[in-house]
Amino acid sequence: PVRLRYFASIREQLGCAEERLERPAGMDNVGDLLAWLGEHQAERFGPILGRGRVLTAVNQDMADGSTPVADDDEVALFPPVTGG
Amino acid sequence: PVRLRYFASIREQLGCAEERLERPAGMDNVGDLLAWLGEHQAERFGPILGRGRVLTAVNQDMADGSTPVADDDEVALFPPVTGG
Amino acid sequence: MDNPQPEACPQIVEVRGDALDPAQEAARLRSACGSSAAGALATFTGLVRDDPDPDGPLRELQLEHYPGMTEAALRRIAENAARRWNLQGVSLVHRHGTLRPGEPIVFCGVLAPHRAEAFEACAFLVDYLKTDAPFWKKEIRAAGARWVEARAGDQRARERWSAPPMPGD
Amino acid sequence: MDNPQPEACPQIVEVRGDALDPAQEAARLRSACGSSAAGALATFTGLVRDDPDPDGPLRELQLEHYPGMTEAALRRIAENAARRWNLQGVSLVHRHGTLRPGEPIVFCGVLAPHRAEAFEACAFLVDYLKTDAPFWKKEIRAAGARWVEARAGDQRARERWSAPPMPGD
Repeated sequence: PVRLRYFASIREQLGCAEERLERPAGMDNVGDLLAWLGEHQAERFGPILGRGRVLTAVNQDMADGSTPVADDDEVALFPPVTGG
Repeated sequence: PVRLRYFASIREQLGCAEERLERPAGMDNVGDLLAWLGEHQAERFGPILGRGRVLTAVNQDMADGSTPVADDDEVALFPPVTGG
Repeated sequence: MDNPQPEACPQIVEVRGDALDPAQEAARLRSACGSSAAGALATFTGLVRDDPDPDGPLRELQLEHYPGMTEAALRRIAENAARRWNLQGVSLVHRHGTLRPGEPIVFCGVLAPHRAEAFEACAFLVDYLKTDAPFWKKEIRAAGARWVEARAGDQRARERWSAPPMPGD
Repeated sequence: MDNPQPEACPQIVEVRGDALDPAQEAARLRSACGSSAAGALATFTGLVRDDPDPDGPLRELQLEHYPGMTEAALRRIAENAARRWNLQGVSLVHRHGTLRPGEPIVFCGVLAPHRAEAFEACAFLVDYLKTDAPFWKKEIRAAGARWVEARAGDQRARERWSAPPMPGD
Protein backbone atom coordinates (compact mmCIF):
# COMPACT_ATOMS: atom_id res chain seq x y z
CA PRO A 1 0.00 0.00 0.00
CA VAL A 2 0.96 3.69 -0.23
CA ARG A 3 0.63 6.10 2.67
CA LEU A 4 -1.48 9.11 1.70
CA ARG A 5 -1.13 12.36 3.67
CA TYR A 6 -3.28 15.49 3.36
CA PHE A 7 -2.53 19.02 4.52
CA ALA A 8 -4.31 22.34 5.09
CA SER A 9 -7.60 22.89 3.20
CA ILE A 10 -7.40 19.42 1.58
CA ARG A 11 -7.04 17.76 4.98
CA GLU A 12 -10.05 19.74 6.22
CA GLN A 13 -12.20 18.99 3.17
CA LEU A 14 -11.50 15.27 3.46
CA GLY A 15 -11.78 15.29 7.24
CA CYS A 16 -8.70 13.09 7.21
CA ALA A 17 -4.97 13.66 7.67
CA GLU A 18 -3.64 10.29 6.64
CA GLU A 19 -4.79 6.97 5.20
CA ARG A 20 -3.46 3.84 3.49
CA LEU A 21 -4.35 2.85 -0.04
CA GLU A 22 -3.83 -0.56 -1.60
CA ARG A 23 -2.10 0.28 -4.86
CA PRO A 24 -4.10 -1.14 -7.79
CA ALA A 25 -2.28 -2.65 -10.76
CA GLY A 26 -1.11 0.04 -13.18
CA MET A 27 -0.84 2.84 -10.60
CA ASP A 28 2.83 3.62 -11.21
CA ASN A 29 3.12 7.38 -10.82
CA VAL A 30 1.47 10.42 -9.24
CA GLY A 31 -0.63 11.07 -12.34
CA ASP A 32 -2.04 7.55 -12.17
CA LEU A 33 -2.81 7.97 -8.47
CA LEU A 34 -4.69 11.27 -8.91
CA ALA A 35 -6.66 9.86 -11.87
CA TRP A 36 -7.59 6.79 -9.82
CA LEU A 37 -8.75 8.88 -6.86
CA GLY A 38 -10.81 11.16 -9.13
CA GLU A 39 -12.47 8.15 -10.72
CA HIS A 40 -12.90 5.65 -7.87
CA GLN A 41 -13.42 8.09 -5.01
CA ALA A 42 -15.12 10.82 -7.02
CA GLU A 43 -17.32 12.00 -4.18
CA ARG A 44 -14.36 12.69 -1.89
CA PHE A 45 -11.76 13.84 -4.42
CA GLY A 46 -13.82 15.34 -7.25
CA PRO A 47 -14.30 18.72 -5.53
CA ILE A 48 -10.62 18.83 -4.56
CA LEU A 49 -9.08 17.82 -7.90
CA GLY A 50 -11.59 19.86 -9.90
CA ARG A 51 -11.25 23.11 -8.02
CA GLY A 52 -7.73 24.44 -7.87
CA ARG A 53 -4.09 23.47 -8.09
CA VAL A 54 -3.18 20.39 -6.04
CA LEU A 55 0.50 19.99 -5.23
CA THR A 56 2.04 16.62 -4.46
CA ALA A 57 5.13 15.26 -2.75
CA VAL A 58 6.51 11.73 -2.81
CA ASN A 59 8.57 10.76 0.20
CA GLN A 60 8.69 14.44 1.19
CA ASP A 61 10.09 15.63 -2.13
CA MET A 62 8.02 17.85 -4.42
CA ALA A 63 6.56 15.71 -7.20
CA ASP A 64 4.67 16.02 -10.46
CA GLY A 65 2.47 13.71 -12.47
CA SER A 66 5.40 11.67 -13.77
CA THR A 67 7.00 11.03 -10.37
CA PRO A 68 7.01 7.22 -9.72
CA VAL A 69 4.91 5.81 -6.89
CA ALA A 70 5.69 2.42 -5.33
CA ASP A 71 4.51 0.48 -2.29
CA ASP A 72 5.49 2.00 1.06
CA ASP A 73 5.89 5.45 -0.49
CA GLU A 74 4.51 8.44 1.36
CA VAL A 75 2.44 10.56 -1.05
CA ALA A 76 1.19 13.96 0.15
CA LEU A 77 -1.54 16.13 -1.39
CA PHE A 78 -1.71 19.82 -0.47
CA PRO A 79 -2.72 23.22 -1.84
CA PRO A 80 -0.16 25.82 -3.02
CA VAL A 81 2.02 26.89 -0.09
CA THR A 82 1.66 30.22 1.71
CA GLY A 83 4.55 30.43 4.15
CA GLY A 84 6.96 33.28 4.81
CA PRO B 1 35.40 86.67 9.53
CA VAL B 2 34.42 83.17 8.47
CA ARG B 3 34.96 80.09 10.62
CA LEU B 4 36.94 77.43 8.74
CA ARG B 5 36.72 73.79 9.85
CA TYR B 6 38.78 70.87 8.59
CA PHE B 7 38.10 67.14 8.86
CA ALA B 8 39.89 63.82 8.42
CA SER B 9 42.98 63.80 6.16
CA ILE B 10 42.67 67.56 5.49
CA ARG B 11 42.65 68.29 9.21
CA GLU B 12 45.73 66.11 9.65
CA GLN B 13 47.62 67.62 6.70
CA LEU B 14 46.98 71.15 7.97
CA GLY B 15 47.62 70.19 11.58
CA CYS B 16 44.57 72.27 12.38
CA ALA B 17 40.87 71.56 13.03
CA GLU B 18 39.50 75.08 12.98
CA GLU B 19 40.57 78.68 12.35
CA ARG B 20 39.12 82.12 11.62
CA LEU B 21 39.72 83.97 8.37
CA GLU B 22 39.11 87.67 7.78
CA ARG B 23 37.09 87.69 4.60
CA PRO B 24 38.84 89.82 1.97
CA ALA B 25 36.77 92.01 -0.36
CA GLY B 26 35.37 90.01 -3.27
CA MET B 27 35.29 86.64 -1.46
CA ASP B 28 31.59 85.99 -1.92
CA ASN B 29 31.27 82.26 -2.48
CA VAL B 30 33.00 78.93 -1.85
CA GLY B 31 34.80 79.08 -5.21
CA ASP B 32 36.29 82.51 -4.27
CA LEU B 33 37.37 81.14 -0.89
CA LEU B 34 39.17 78.09 -2.29
CA ALA B 35 40.87 80.21 -4.98
CA TRP B 36 42.01 82.69 -2.32
CA LEU B 37 43.41 79.92 -0.09
CA GLY B 38 45.22 78.32 -3.03
CA GLU B 39 46.80 81.66 -3.96
CA HIS B 40 47.50 83.35 -0.62
CA GLN B 41 48.24 80.28 1.48
CA ALA B 42 49.70 78.17 -1.30
CA GLU B 43 52.15 76.34 0.94
CA ARG B 44 49.39 75.05 3.23
CA PHE B 45 46.56 74.53 0.73
CA GLY B 46 48.35 73.84 -2.56
CA PRO B 47 48.94 70.13 -1.78
CA ILE B 48 45.35 69.72 -0.57
CA LEU B 49 43.53 71.51 -3.37
CA GLY B 50 45.84 70.10 -6.05
CA ARG B 51 45.64 66.48 -5.03
CA GLY B 52 42.11 65.09 -4.91
CA ARG B 53 38.49 66.06 -4.55
CA VAL B 54 37.80 68.50 -1.71
CA LEU B 55 34.21 68.65 -0.50
CA THR B 56 32.80 71.70 1.23
CA ALA B 57 29.89 72.54 3.49
CA VAL B 58 28.55 75.96 4.45
CA ASN B 59 26.76 76.11 7.79
CA GLN B 60 26.70 72.29 7.82
CA ASP B 61 25.00 71.97 4.43
CA MET B 62 26.82 70.44 1.49
CA ALA B 63 28.06 73.24 -0.78
CA ASP B 64 29.65 73.77 -4.17
CA GLY B 65 31.71 76.57 -5.73
CA SER B 66 28.69 78.82 -6.20
CA THR B 67 27.39 78.57 -2.61
CA PRO B 68 27.50 82.07 -1.03
CA VAL B 69 29.86 82.75 1.88
CA ALA B 70 29.26 85.63 4.31
CA ASP B 71 30.72 86.76 7.63
CA ASP B 72 30.03 84.40 10.55
CA ASP B 73 29.45 81.47 8.22
CA GLU B 74 30.95 78.11 9.11
CA VAL B 75 32.78 76.69 6.08
CA ALA B 76 34.07 73.11 6.27
CA LEU B 77 36.62 71.43 4.00
CA PHE B 78 36.83 67.64 3.93
CA PRO B 79 37.68 64.69 1.67
CA PRO B 80 34.97 62.45 0.11
CA VAL B 81 33.06 60.66 2.85
CA THR B 82 33.56 56.97 3.71
CA GLY B 83 30.87 56.10 6.26
CA GLY B 84 28.51 53.14 6.39
CA MET C 1 29.91 34.56 -7.76
CA ASP C 2 29.73 30.81 -7.07
CA ASN C 3 31.12 29.72 -3.76
CA PRO C 4 33.57 26.80 -3.98
CA GLN C 5 33.24 26.04 -0.24
CA PRO C 6 29.60 26.39 0.76
CA GLU C 7 30.18 24.00 3.66
CA ALA C 8 32.37 26.64 5.34
CA CYS C 9 29.26 28.79 5.79
CA PRO C 10 27.37 28.12 9.06
CA GLN C 11 23.68 27.47 8.36
CA ILE C 12 21.01 27.81 11.02
CA VAL C 13 17.69 26.24 9.96
CA GLU C 14 14.77 25.74 12.33
CA VAL C 15 10.99 25.32 12.42
CA ARG C 16 9.69 26.18 15.85
CA GLY C 17 6.37 26.21 17.68
CA ASP C 18 7.28 28.85 20.26
CA ALA C 19 8.01 32.55 19.92
CA LEU C 20 10.63 33.68 17.42
CA ASP C 21 12.68 36.75 18.40
CA PRO C 22 14.42 38.36 15.39
CA ALA C 23 16.83 40.22 17.69
CA GLN C 24 17.93 36.93 19.28
CA GLU C 25 18.20 35.26 15.88
CA ALA C 26 20.44 38.06 14.57
CA ALA C 27 22.69 37.62 17.63
CA ARG C 28 22.74 33.83 17.18
CA LEU C 29 23.77 34.13 13.53
CA ARG C 30 26.58 36.56 14.38
CA SER C 31 27.97 34.28 17.08
CA ALA C 32 27.78 31.22 14.80
CA CYS C 33 30.14 33.05 12.45
CA GLY C 34 33.43 33.60 14.23
CA SER C 35 35.40 35.36 11.51
CA SER C 36 35.67 39.10 10.92
CA ALA C 37 35.58 38.62 7.14
CA ALA C 38 31.88 39.54 7.12
CA GLY C 39 31.23 43.22 6.48
CA ALA C 40 27.46 43.01 6.08
CA LEU C 41 24.51 41.45 7.87
CA ALA C 42 21.15 41.67 6.10
CA THR C 43 18.04 40.36 7.80
CA PHE C 44 14.37 40.03 6.98
CA THR C 45 11.60 39.38 9.48
CA GLY C 46 8.07 38.59 8.33
CA LEU C 47 5.39 39.74 10.78
CA VAL C 48 1.72 38.81 11.11
CA ARG C 49 -0.08 41.73 9.45
CA ASP C 50 -3.60 42.73 10.35
CA ASP C 51 -4.99 44.27 7.15
CA PRO C 52 -8.47 45.81 7.13
CA ASP C 53 -10.90 43.03 6.18
CA PRO C 54 -14.69 42.75 5.83
CA ASP C 55 -14.52 39.69 8.12
CA GLY C 56 -13.26 41.85 10.99
CA PRO C 57 -9.87 42.14 12.68
CA LEU C 58 -7.44 39.24 12.67
CA ARG C 59 -7.64 37.26 15.90
CA GLU C 60 -4.94 34.74 15.12
CA LEU C 61 -2.99 33.14 12.33
CA GLN C 62 -2.57 29.36 12.27
CA LEU C 63 0.50 28.07 10.48
CA GLU C 64 0.43 24.42 9.42
CA HIS C 65 3.56 22.66 8.15
CA TYR C 66 4.70 19.22 6.99
CA PRO C 67 7.12 18.01 9.69
CA GLY C 68 10.24 16.61 8.09
CA MET C 69 9.60 17.91 4.59
CA THR C 70 9.42 21.53 5.74
CA GLU C 71 12.79 21.38 7.52
CA ALA C 72 14.35 19.69 4.50
CA ALA C 73 12.95 22.38 2.19
CA LEU C 74 14.40 25.16 4.35
CA ARG C 75 17.79 23.41 4.47
CA ARG C 76 17.81 23.16 0.69
CA ILE C 77 17.00 26.87 0.30
CA ALA C 78 19.79 27.84 2.73
CA GLU C 79 22.26 25.55 0.95
CA ASN C 80 21.34 26.99 -2.44
CA ALA C 81 21.99 30.51 -1.15
CA ALA C 82 25.35 29.41 0.31
CA ARG C 83 26.31 27.87 -3.03
CA ARG C 84 25.20 30.84 -5.11
CA TRP C 85 26.94 33.58 -3.11
CA ASN C 86 30.08 33.72 -1.04
CA LEU C 87 28.48 33.94 2.41
CA GLN C 88 29.78 33.74 5.98
CA GLY C 89 26.47 32.64 7.47
CA VAL C 90 22.82 31.93 6.67
CA SER C 91 19.85 31.69 9.00
CA LEU C 92 16.30 30.60 8.17
CA VAL C 93 13.97 30.23 11.16
CA HIS C 94 10.23 29.78 10.65
CA ARG C 95 7.29 29.53 13.04
CA HIS C 96 4.47 27.02 13.02
CA GLY C 97 1.41 26.92 15.27
CA THR C 98 -0.76 29.82 16.42
CA LEU C 99 0.41 33.44 16.05
CA ARG C 100 -1.09 36.81 16.96
CA PRO C 101 -1.00 40.04 14.90
CA GLY C 102 2.45 41.67 15.02
CA GLU C 103 4.26 38.42 15.91
CA PRO C 104 7.28 37.32 13.82
CA ILE C 105 6.55 34.48 11.38
CA VAL C 106 9.97 34.07 9.85
CA PHE C 107 13.53 35.32 10.20
CA CYS C 108 16.03 35.25 7.32
CA GLY C 109 19.60 36.42 7.95
CA VAL C 110 22.73 36.56 5.81
CA LEU C 111 26.32 37.41 6.73
CA ALA C 112 28.46 38.31 3.71
CA PRO C 113 31.59 40.29 2.88
CA HIS C 114 29.65 43.14 1.21
CA ARG C 115 26.18 44.63 1.25
CA ALA C 116 25.12 43.81 -2.31
CA GLU C 117 25.43 40.05 -1.84
CA ALA C 118 23.94 40.20 1.68
CA PHE C 119 20.80 41.97 0.41
CA GLU C 120 20.53 39.72 -2.65
CA ALA C 121 20.94 36.46 -0.75
CA CYS C 122 18.45 37.61 1.91
CA ALA C 123 15.82 38.45 -0.72
CA PHE C 124 16.53 35.06 -2.37
CA LEU C 125 15.81 33.25 0.92
CA VAL C 126 12.49 35.06 1.36
CA ASP C 127 11.38 34.55 -2.25
CA TYR C 128 12.11 30.82 -2.18
CA LEU C 129 10.52 30.11 1.15
CA LYS C 130 7.30 31.75 -0.08
CA THR C 131 7.03 29.19 -2.89
CA ASP C 132 9.13 26.14 -1.94
CA ALA C 133 8.53 25.50 1.75
CA PRO C 134 5.37 23.60 2.76
CA PHE C 135 3.57 26.02 5.10
CA TRP C 136 -0.10 26.96 4.98
CA LYS C 137 -1.67 29.98 6.67
CA LYS C 138 -5.20 30.10 8.05
CA GLU C 139 -6.69 33.36 9.30
CA ILE C 140 -9.11 33.37 12.21
CA ARG C 141 -11.36 36.44 12.16
CA ALA C 142 -14.59 37.40 13.93
CA ALA C 143 -16.67 36.18 10.96
CA GLY C 144 -14.86 32.85 10.71
CA ALA C 145 -11.74 31.04 9.52
CA ARG C 146 -10.28 30.93 6.02
CA TRP C 147 -7.17 29.61 4.31
CA VAL C 148 -4.87 32.21 2.76
CA GLU C 149 -4.61 31.87 -1.04
CA ALA C 150 -1.22 31.61 -2.71
CA ARG C 151 -0.22 34.75 -4.64
CA ALA C 152 0.91 34.66 -8.27
CA GLY C 153 3.34 37.49 -7.42
CA ASP C 154 5.26 35.16 -5.09
CA GLN C 155 5.79 32.71 -7.94
CA ARG C 156 7.07 35.51 -10.20
CA ALA C 157 9.40 36.79 -7.44
CA ARG C 158 10.95 33.35 -7.18
CA GLU C 159 11.33 32.95 -10.92
CA ARG C 160 13.51 36.03 -11.28
CA TRP C 161 16.31 34.01 -9.61
CA SER C 162 16.30 31.31 -12.26
CA ALA C 163 16.65 33.73 -15.19
CA PRO C 164 20.04 33.40 -16.92
CA PRO C 165 22.63 35.48 -15.03
CA MET C 166 23.35 38.95 -16.38
CA PRO C 167 26.70 39.45 -18.17
CA GLY C 168 29.25 40.38 -15.53
CA ASP C 169 27.41 38.63 -12.70
CA MET D 1 4.49 54.82 -4.06
CA ASP D 2 4.79 58.27 -2.42
CA ASN D 3 3.72 58.46 1.16
CA PRO D 4 1.29 61.32 1.90
CA GLN D 5 1.98 61.14 5.67
CA PRO D 6 5.69 60.58 6.22
CA GLU D 7 5.40 62.17 9.68
CA ALA D 8 3.31 59.18 10.84
CA CYS D 9 6.42 56.99 10.46
CA PRO D 10 8.60 56.83 13.61
CA GLN D 11 12.22 57.69 12.77
CA ILE D 12 15.12 56.70 15.01
CA VAL D 13 18.34 58.53 14.09
CA GLU D 14 21.46 58.45 16.23
CA VAL D 15 25.25 58.89 16.08
CA ARG D 16 26.84 57.21 19.07
CA GLY D 17 30.31 56.75 20.51
CA ASP D 18 29.63 53.54 22.41
CA ALA D 19 28.80 50.03 21.23
CA LEU D 20 25.96 49.54 18.77
CA ASP D 21 23.98 46.29 19.13
CA PRO D 22 21.95 45.46 15.97
CA ALA D 23 19.72 43.07 17.94
CA GLN D 24 18.82 45.85 20.39
CA GLU D 25 18.25 48.31 17.56
CA ALA D 26 15.87 45.91 15.80
CA ALA D 27 13.91 45.54 19.04
CA ARG D 28 13.87 49.31 19.57
CA LEU D 29 12.51 49.94 16.08
CA ARG D 30 9.76 47.35 16.55
CA SER D 31 8.65 48.85 19.84
CA ALA D 32 8.66 52.39 18.39
CA CYS D 33 6.08 51.19 15.87
CA GLY D 34 2.93 50.18 17.75
CA SER D 35 0.76 49.13 14.84
CA SER D 36 0.38 45.66 13.35
CA ALA D 37 0.13 47.07 9.82
CA ALA D 38 3.80 46.22 9.24
CA GLY D 39 4.35 42.83 7.65
CA ALA D 40 8.08 43.19 6.98
CA LEU D 41 11.19 44.26 8.83
CA ALA D 42 14.38 44.54 6.76
CA THR D 43 17.64 45.42 8.47
CA PHE D 44 21.22 45.99 7.44
CA THR D 45 24.22 46.01 9.77
CA GLY D 46 27.63 47.13 8.54
CA LEU D 47 30.52 45.41 10.37
CA VAL D 48 34.22 46.27 10.58
CA ARG D 49 35.82 43.88 8.09
CA ASP D 50 39.40 42.73 8.39
CA ASP D 51 40.49 42.07 4.81
CA PRO D 52 43.95 40.62 4.11
CA ASP D 53 46.31 43.58 3.67
CA PRO D 54 50.05 43.97 3.07
CA ASP D 55 50.15 46.38 6.04
CA GLY D 56 49.10 43.56 8.39
CA PRO D 57 45.86 42.79 10.25
CA LEU D 58 43.49 45.58 11.17
CA ARG D 59 43.99 46.68 14.77
CA GLU D 60 41.25 49.26 14.90
CA LEU D 61 39.08 51.51 12.78
CA GLN D 62 38.69 55.17 13.71
CA LEU D 63 35.48 56.84 12.59
CA GLU D 64 35.50 60.64 12.48
CA HIS D 65 32.31 62.63 11.98
CA TYR D 66 31.10 66.25 11.85
CA PRO D 67 28.95 66.70 14.95
CA GLY D 68 25.70 68.43 14.05
CA MET D 69 26.03 68.07 10.29
CA THR D 70 26.26 64.27 10.48
CA GLU D 71 23.06 63.92 12.52
CA ALA D 72 21.26 66.32 10.16
CA ALA D 73 22.42 64.31 7.14
CA LEU D 74 21.14 61.05 8.67
CA ARG D 75 17.80 62.67 9.52
CA ARG D 76 17.44 63.86 5.93
CA ILE D 77 18.17 60.37 4.56
CA ALA D 78 15.60 58.79 6.91
CA GLU D 79 12.99 61.43 5.97
CA ASN D 80 13.59 60.89 2.27
CA ALA D 81 13.02 57.16 2.69
CA ALA D 82 9.81 57.82 4.66
CA ARG D 83 8.59 60.14 1.90
CA ARG D 84 9.47 57.79 -0.93
CA TRP D 85 7.89 54.63 0.46
CA ASN D 86 4.94 53.92 2.69
CA LEU D 87 6.83 52.86 5.82
CA GLN D 88 5.87 52.14 9.44
CA GLY D 89 9.30 52.88 10.86
CA VAL D 90 12.88 53.81 9.94
CA SER D 91 16.05 53.47 11.98
CA LEU D 92 19.52 54.79 11.14
CA VAL D 93 22.10 54.41 13.90
CA HIS D 94 25.80 55.02 13.19
CA ARG D 95 28.95 54.69 15.30
CA HIS D 96 31.78 57.18 15.66
CA GLY D 97 35.02 56.72 17.57
CA THR D 98 37.25 53.66 17.76
CA LEU D 99 36.02 50.23 16.59
CA ARG D 100 37.55 46.76 16.49
CA PRO D 101 37.24 44.15 13.70
CA GLY D 102 33.80 42.51 13.71
CA GLU D 103 32.11 45.41 15.54
CA PRO D 104 28.93 46.95 14.08
CA ILE D 105 29.46 50.34 12.38
CA VAL D 106 25.93 51.08 11.30
CA PHE D 107 22.40 49.74 11.65
CA CYS D 108 19.64 50.49 9.12
CA GLY D 109 16.14 49.17 9.74
CA VAL D 110 12.85 49.54 7.92
CA LEU D 111 9.33 48.44 8.90
CA ALA D 112 6.91 48.31 5.96
CA PRO D 113 3.71 46.56 4.94
CA HIS D 114 5.46 44.24 2.43
CA ARG D 115 8.91 42.82 1.81
CA ALA D 116 9.65 44.56 -1.51
CA GLU D 117 9.43 48.06 -0.08
CA ALA D 118 11.21 47.04 3.14
CA PHE D 119 14.22 45.69 1.20
CA GLU D 120 14.24 48.64 -1.21
CA ALA D 121 14.04 51.30 1.48
CA CYS D 122 16.73 49.55 3.52
CA ALA D 123 19.11 49.44 0.54
CA PHE D 124 18.29 53.11 -0.13
CA LEU D 125 19.32 54.04 3.44
CA VAL D 126 22.65 52.22 3.10
CA ASP D 127 23.43 53.63 -0.33
CA TYR D 128 22.76 57.23 0.74
CA LEU D 129 24.64 57.08 3.99
CA LYS D 130 27.73 55.86 2.10
CA THR D 131 27.78 59.07 0.03
CA ASP D 132 25.81 61.74 1.89
CA ALA D 133 26.74 61.44 5.56
CA PRO D 134 30.01 63.06 6.73
CA PHE D 135 31.98 60.16 8.19
CA TRP D 136 35.61 59.32 7.53
CA LYS D 137 37.30 55.98 8.23
CA LYS D 138 40.94 55.57 9.23
CA GLU D 139 42.49 52.10 9.47
CA ILE D 140 45.16 51.39 12.06
CA ARG D 141 47.37 48.44 11.05
CA ALA D 142 50.73 47.12 12.21
CA ALA D 143 52.54 49.07 9.48
CA GLY D 144 50.76 52.34 10.25
CA ALA D 145 47.57 54.34 9.82
CA ARG D 146 45.81 55.32 6.62
CA TRP D 147 42.57 57.00 5.59
CA VAL D 148 40.13 54.85 3.63
CA GLU D 149 39.53 56.13 0.08
CA ALA D 150 36.00 56.78 -1.16
CA ARG D 151 34.79 54.22 -3.73
CA ALA D 152 33.32 55.20 -7.10
CA GLY D 153 30.96 52.22 -6.79
CA ASP D 154 29.28 53.85 -3.78
CA GLN D 155 28.52 56.96 -5.85
CA ARG D 156 27.02 54.79 -8.61
CA ALA D 157 24.94 52.83 -6.09
CA ARG D 158 23.45 56.08 -4.82
CA GLU D 159 22.75 57.40 -8.31
CA ARG D 160 20.50 54.47 -9.22
CA TRP D 161 17.88 55.94 -6.86
CA SER D 162 17.66 59.23 -8.76
CA ALA D 163 17.05 57.57 -12.14
CA PRO D 164 13.51 58.18 -13.44
CA PRO D 165 11.12 55.62 -11.92
CA MET D 166 10.33 52.54 -14.00
CA PRO D 167 6.87 52.38 -15.61
CA GLY D 168 4.53 50.78 -13.12
CA ASP D 169 6.54 51.84 -10.08
